[in-house]
Amino acid sequence: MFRNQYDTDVTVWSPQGRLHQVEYALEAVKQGACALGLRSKDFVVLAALKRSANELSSYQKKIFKVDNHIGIAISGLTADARSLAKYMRTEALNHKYVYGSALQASRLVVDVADKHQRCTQSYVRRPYGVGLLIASYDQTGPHLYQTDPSGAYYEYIAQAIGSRAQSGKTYLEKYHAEFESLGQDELIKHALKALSGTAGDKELSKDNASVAVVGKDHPLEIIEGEALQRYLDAIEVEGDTGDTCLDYGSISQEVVRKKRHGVIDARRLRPVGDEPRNQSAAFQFKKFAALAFLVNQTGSLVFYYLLGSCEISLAVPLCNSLTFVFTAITSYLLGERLDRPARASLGVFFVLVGVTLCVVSK
Amino acid sequence: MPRKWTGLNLASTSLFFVTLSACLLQVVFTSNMFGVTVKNSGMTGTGTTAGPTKRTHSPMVTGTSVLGVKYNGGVMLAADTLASYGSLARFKDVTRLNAVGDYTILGAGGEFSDFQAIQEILEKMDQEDKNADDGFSHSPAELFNYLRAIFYSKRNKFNPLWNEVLVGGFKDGKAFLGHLDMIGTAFSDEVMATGFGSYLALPIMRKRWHANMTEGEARALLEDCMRVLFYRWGPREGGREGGRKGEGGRLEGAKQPRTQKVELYF
Amino acid sequence: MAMPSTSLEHSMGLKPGEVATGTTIMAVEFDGGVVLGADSRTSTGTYVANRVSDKLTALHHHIYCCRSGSAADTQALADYVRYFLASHAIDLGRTPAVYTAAKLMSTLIYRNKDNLLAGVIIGGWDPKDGGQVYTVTLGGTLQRQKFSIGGSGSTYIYGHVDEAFKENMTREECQNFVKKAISHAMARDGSSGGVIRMVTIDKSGVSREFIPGDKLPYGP
Amino acid sequence: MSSTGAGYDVSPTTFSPDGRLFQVEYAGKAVENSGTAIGLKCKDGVILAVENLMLSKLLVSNSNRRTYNVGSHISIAVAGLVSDGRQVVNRAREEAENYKDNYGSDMPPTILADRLAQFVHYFTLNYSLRPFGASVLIAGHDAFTDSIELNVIEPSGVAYKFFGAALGKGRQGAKTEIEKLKLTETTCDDAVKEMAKILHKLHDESKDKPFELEMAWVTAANGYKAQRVPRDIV
Repeated sequence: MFRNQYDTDVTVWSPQGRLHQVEYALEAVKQGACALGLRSKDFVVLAALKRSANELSSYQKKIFKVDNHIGIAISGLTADARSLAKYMRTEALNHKYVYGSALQASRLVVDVADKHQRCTQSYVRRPYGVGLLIASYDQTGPHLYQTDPSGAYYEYIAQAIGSRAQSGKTYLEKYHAEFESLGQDELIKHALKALSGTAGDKELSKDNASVAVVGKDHPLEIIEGEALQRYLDAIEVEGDTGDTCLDYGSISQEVVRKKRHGVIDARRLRPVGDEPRNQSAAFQFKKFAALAFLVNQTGSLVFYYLLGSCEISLAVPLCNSLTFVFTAITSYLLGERLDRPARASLGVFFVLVGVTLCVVSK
Repeated sequence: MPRKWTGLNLASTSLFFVTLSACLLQVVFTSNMFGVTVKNSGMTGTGTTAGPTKRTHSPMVTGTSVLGVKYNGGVMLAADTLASYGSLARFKDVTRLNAVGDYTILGAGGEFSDFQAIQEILEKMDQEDKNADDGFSHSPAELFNYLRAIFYSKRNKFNPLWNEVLVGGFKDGKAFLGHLDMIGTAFSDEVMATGFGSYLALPIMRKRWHANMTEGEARALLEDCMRVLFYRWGPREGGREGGRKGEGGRLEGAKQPRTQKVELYF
Repeated sequence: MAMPSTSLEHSMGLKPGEVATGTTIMAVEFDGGVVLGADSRTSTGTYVANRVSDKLTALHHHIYCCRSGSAADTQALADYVRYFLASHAIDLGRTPAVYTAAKLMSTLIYRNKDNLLAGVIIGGWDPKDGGQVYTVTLGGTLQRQKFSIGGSGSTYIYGHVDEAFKENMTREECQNFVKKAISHAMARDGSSGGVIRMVTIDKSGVSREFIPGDKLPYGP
Repeated sequence: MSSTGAGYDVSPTTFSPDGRLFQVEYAGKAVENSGTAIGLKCKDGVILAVENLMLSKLLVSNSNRRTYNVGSHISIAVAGLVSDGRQVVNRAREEAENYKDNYGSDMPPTILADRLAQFVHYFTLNYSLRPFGASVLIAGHDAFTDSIELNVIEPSGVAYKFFGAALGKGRQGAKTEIEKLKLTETTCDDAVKEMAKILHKLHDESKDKPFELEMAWVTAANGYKAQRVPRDIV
């Protein structure tokens, strides 16, 4: 009936020194819809996926306001989260009365974590079945904390919890280095992109997604419904910028896309002196994009020409290897920077040598 | 906020304090054994029956003036070192200015034991900040507001902290100066004074204060005010040579708060 | 003790029959130790209830206190502090600091100030800070002093002690200073009198001295 | 008797026929599985060092702490479940505050260890509670006797005094290394380096997650104030 004899009570240690009931409570967190958060030097953003019990019901709330400077996103048992949110609100309000200022999230988080822990050490209670992501902007800057039913807490640059959180974490880990300097709109877009990976077969929509942002001179704002639509539109056209395009077709798409959203993505271009990167950057971008487009199309032309003029056993390997060369040049023109430019150049060189050898030998 | 585990009481002693308080409340003493009566005329309690619990009391050991001034880049406080027992100069070398944490100086007139209790409360708060070790400690304004809440709740229980307090501080480039009385009234201003100082020194301070005061000007102003208090306030602490000890507290820039005994000669 | 209440009692705010230690007490630090002294009069109104009372009470091996105010209150307080110190010494496995005794006393008085009439001077010796004198006043103010005087008689001798006190006296100088000051207070204060009791505490331990009423340095 | 308790091991209030309290022993297992924590009492102070495993590269560095200040002169390091350890630390802070309120001076670390041991022990006595899955190292200074102390409290509620102690996964290796040091002659400045070396040596790069070194000390040089060892030294 039970998995083992040590897993029915919170207060029972297993021979391995584990607390099964607490681990099961952690499992409840993983069952909840995904919630994630990330921060820059000025802002913290929370995003969560909302579920509805059935088509006729509303979506379950996932983000709660605690105070003007603190918000939480939850995963797990919503009822548990609500009672914790109430506790946190009371603490924040009480602090405001006593000290006349906003409560430091670092102190609140420890209290909440201790509250979690105490439930794991008494027979009469059960652990909270909820994990919290706590976002705050207070006197020590932006913070993102995570608590879990065991009473542990951590401070993160970015983190995702809940079902399919791994997908969100992977995305956040990939981009976390660039979060530091981002503004709120960029952060929100990153949040939504990370969240879309956790939605599974569902599409992210203004109804099932929820976002909150708090930051410098920016009280907590929960963005839902219509207000969220423009961010969803923006990420739809952007797609996941994380994938590198390897075939000519997708490079063309990339070029078109970058043309459309030139201004937004100008940041990723090569720096153009010290000039402000608005109009001139857009102009520069157009120039490079046109060139890239041209180079790209040249590749296609070479492909067609070779197919027509050579044996297929020569044409295909040549084209395939040249793909990498054209891709490298095009992406360079588009402003993408490689981690190891020397290696890429060396690779391009070898490909060219190989191609030359092939051509010469035939 | 802190919660106790069931079945465990904290240090056994606290239990005894409570027990003792309970025992003592059974009997109401109203007698004064001292030949010299130094209590305020407000309470000449002669009640011989145990009526309702009396919570109000009169101050016994008291200090009076504390002066405070904001200047460009800091706050300066001054107080004498006397704690009186009625009109008796009972303790002549006490410290009525106290640094709390890294940003704040507290100065108080009124009942000295209550001042000592306040110091303990604030030290605890500062220790909690230090324990947390999260890069945050309370600002002078927060500390002031905290004291205000304590004063106000005590007075609502008719058991006030019998003090008039100045809180001076400097944090994140901002100077703070606040005044608090025993019924929980809280004010903030550029120059402030407690006790006799609010009659004698405040008008002088208001007249001479300006927005860009240097540290030297602030110090000169406080010294002049202390001089007036020395001449015109009766139970002042006076040395034989006409010199007197005072105390100055200063906060500037990001430096640590400092209080020091200073010798002033008039 | 059931005496008819007199107008004097009422004027002092005493309850009928209340026993008070209208008193002269003092404690003085000297080089390496501390001397405590007290008169021996306990009054009920104008009647001397006890003419040889002992107002110097041990709180621990090396810590004593001088009591003034209500005899009942100060005895109870001393009992509590002695009990706390004894249990604390067991916890510590060593002798407690003099300051600890003073702090316990001041906390008790401060927290119960509405119901107590007690002014206490605590004197003692500990290996860390040597001889120390702490004053705990009526409201519970705690203050360390080089010397302290208290009780109704003390007001008559402030001038004398301010003049005569020297820092770092020898043991004998200090004892003579205490004897002389208290005998002067006893001579002028109607609520002080009888004999002088004195306790000297230093590294070597505690010694008591008794000065009979006819052997005072300044006689009645 | 087998190493598992055959029914005698599901409650802290049940003795096994051969007089063991299995639940307490199991709680000890949680400590044994945690990151290594070591404490050394040197000539001029006490140092605590812990190995903090970084579970994710998204964690803010140095945010995930296992050493705590308790009052101005005591530092506590936790081995085992950090959230359990935090309860002990909270209690320690309450005790220290209370002691100062009552007796007017800083709490001697030995007394604190005693009180905490009582507290931890209480959780092994009651059916409705469970023993702590954490041990704590207490480093502190007693101003009255001018002595430094290193105490360890185990989930059973026993307190020991140590010259050098090691808890957690790497305790065996650490103990061997610590025994090589001449503690009564070593200064804190040197010991800090030794401890860092020990923890790095014990850490298995290939098997374990990356870790951060966290240290706290109570030394003569800083006036016996409990402090985190500055990052540049660590």
